[in-house]
Amino acid sequence: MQPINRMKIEFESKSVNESFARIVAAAFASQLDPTIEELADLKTAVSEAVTNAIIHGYEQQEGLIFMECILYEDSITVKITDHGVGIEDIEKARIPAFTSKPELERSGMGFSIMESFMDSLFIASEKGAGTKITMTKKFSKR
Amino acid sequence: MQPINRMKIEFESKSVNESFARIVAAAFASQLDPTIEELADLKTAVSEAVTNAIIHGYEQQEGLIFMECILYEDSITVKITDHGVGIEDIEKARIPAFTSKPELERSGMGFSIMESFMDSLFIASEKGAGTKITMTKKFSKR
Amino acid sequence: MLEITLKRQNRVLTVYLKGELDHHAVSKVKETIDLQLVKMPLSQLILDMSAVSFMDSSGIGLIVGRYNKMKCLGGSMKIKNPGLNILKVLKMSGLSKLMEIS
Amino acid sequence: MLEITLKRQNRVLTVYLKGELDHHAVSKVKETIDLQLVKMPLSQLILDMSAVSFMDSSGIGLIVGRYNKMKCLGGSMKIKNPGLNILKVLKMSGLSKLMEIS
Ligand SMILES: Nc1ncnc2c1ncn2[C@@H]1O[C@H](COP(=O)(O)OP(=O)(O)O)[C@@H](O)[C@H]1O
Ligand SMILES: Nc1ncnc2c1ncn2[C@@H]1O[C@H](COP(=O)(O)OP(=O)(O)O)[C@@H](O)[C@H]1O
Repeated sequence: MQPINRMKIEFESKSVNESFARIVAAAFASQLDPTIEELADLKTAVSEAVTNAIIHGYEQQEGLIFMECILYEDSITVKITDHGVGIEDIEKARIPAFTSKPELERSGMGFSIMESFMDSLFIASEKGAGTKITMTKKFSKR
Repeated sequence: MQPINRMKIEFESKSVNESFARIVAAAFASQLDPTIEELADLKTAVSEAVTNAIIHGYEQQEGLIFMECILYEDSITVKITDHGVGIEDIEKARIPAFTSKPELERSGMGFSIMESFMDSLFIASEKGAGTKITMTKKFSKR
Repeated sequence: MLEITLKRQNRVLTVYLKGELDHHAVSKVKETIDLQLVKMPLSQLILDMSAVSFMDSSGIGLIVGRYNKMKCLGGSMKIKNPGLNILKVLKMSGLSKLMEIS
Repeated sequence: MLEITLKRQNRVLTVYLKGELDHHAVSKVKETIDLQLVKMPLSQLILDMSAVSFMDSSGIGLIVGRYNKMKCLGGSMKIKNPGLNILKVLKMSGLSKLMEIS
């Protein structure tokens, strides 16, 4: 399928940018006229991935986060990338309630939420190099 | 002065992205808690520059538009760049009501609006290479 | 998305716009109004902008274009109920000297 | 920006949150509540979420953390008035099995 629109953004790994990233993704997706619930799901998933890049990827230090959004006829693909520490064991990271940072009161539900709120979730990561999350959400035809 | 936050975005030269670019700039600027009027001014200026890139820079053909936003303590700098046709005579282009595309019902007021709604406006352009608009707006202390 | 609603009373056409009036939205408004102009003779075109939340110079171009057409046809044009931020753009472009804004 | 309002009645503390409850907002809420927990003994903590427009798993972490503290102190916790999208996150995280949501 041909993309009908796309954009790329990079921003600093600051927690104040979590809501900014959600607004950007939702504003772009709104070109497809999604329902309020679909838009809320997308915002939540984007928030999870961006928060992970900030907390886990860059361990709350400085760094750049990259987000790419690609619109198709009836779906959006969002890619969120950091050049942070990377994930050693992706299978383990995906287990619901698993977190490597319980001391920060993380719930370990981030990946579970991304998986259930989006239609597909791919995680590519390399220890010491970074992490790239690719998620797609279909929007209902109206 | 040290920037407190920054972001860079690139998107396609499609008119549907005019409103998207406005939302992105306004969402980022809102971190500084500007007034509603200041935010409206910023949105209008961004809209002018992005529309110009689409209509004049890329003459409504495909192309990429780049926007960079830099936040300082009490101001935002926005840079909007296209790799389009460029401007031959910048002095002439800045004259209120001058437009090279009257057949498209352009009013020629774009640069005048950017100048009056923002606190500074720089235009860098090279024939055949593209155009870069740099605008700054100060936000009132509250 | 910009919504356009038309109301015609005798030779007066009122166009109600709702949403954001930028370059993306302008062409549809232009087409819609110009189609009316060829359909029946009009003495006045009223643009009601009470529900326009955003306008940039593309809107100015649209208004000036319709103003010129109405003048050619021997009619007039006026603008109604612009919000504060819209009024700012109208004034800065000198449109407030060209036609009635109320 | 997230707004936090506290109401204390006897040994029940109600925390009203307004805005978006994400990782950025969580630390202030945590500090505010935990300060109350050390001030005076509490039998119940109520989180009123009627004005929370967004919540992700950082909010879940916050709630579980406060739930565990209340349990340690021999008290309980409940959640009130979450909107539909908030409820979806609460349910998917299994929180609805841990405490009362009404
Ligand atoms: N961008 C990332 N970089 C490095 N590690 C990550 C990243 N995202 C997730 N992880 C790892 O995967 C684990 C599970 O993530 P998640 O399900 O979102 O839960 P949480 O963020 O609550 O820990 C994290 O605890 C962390 O160890
Ligand atoms: N990004 C651009 N690339 C090429 N030419 C431009 C660009 N922006 C502005 N111009 C030139 O400057 C002129 C004046 O621009 P402006 O004041 O915005 O009015 P308008 O867009 O209504 O023509 C345009 O008509 C065009 O010739």
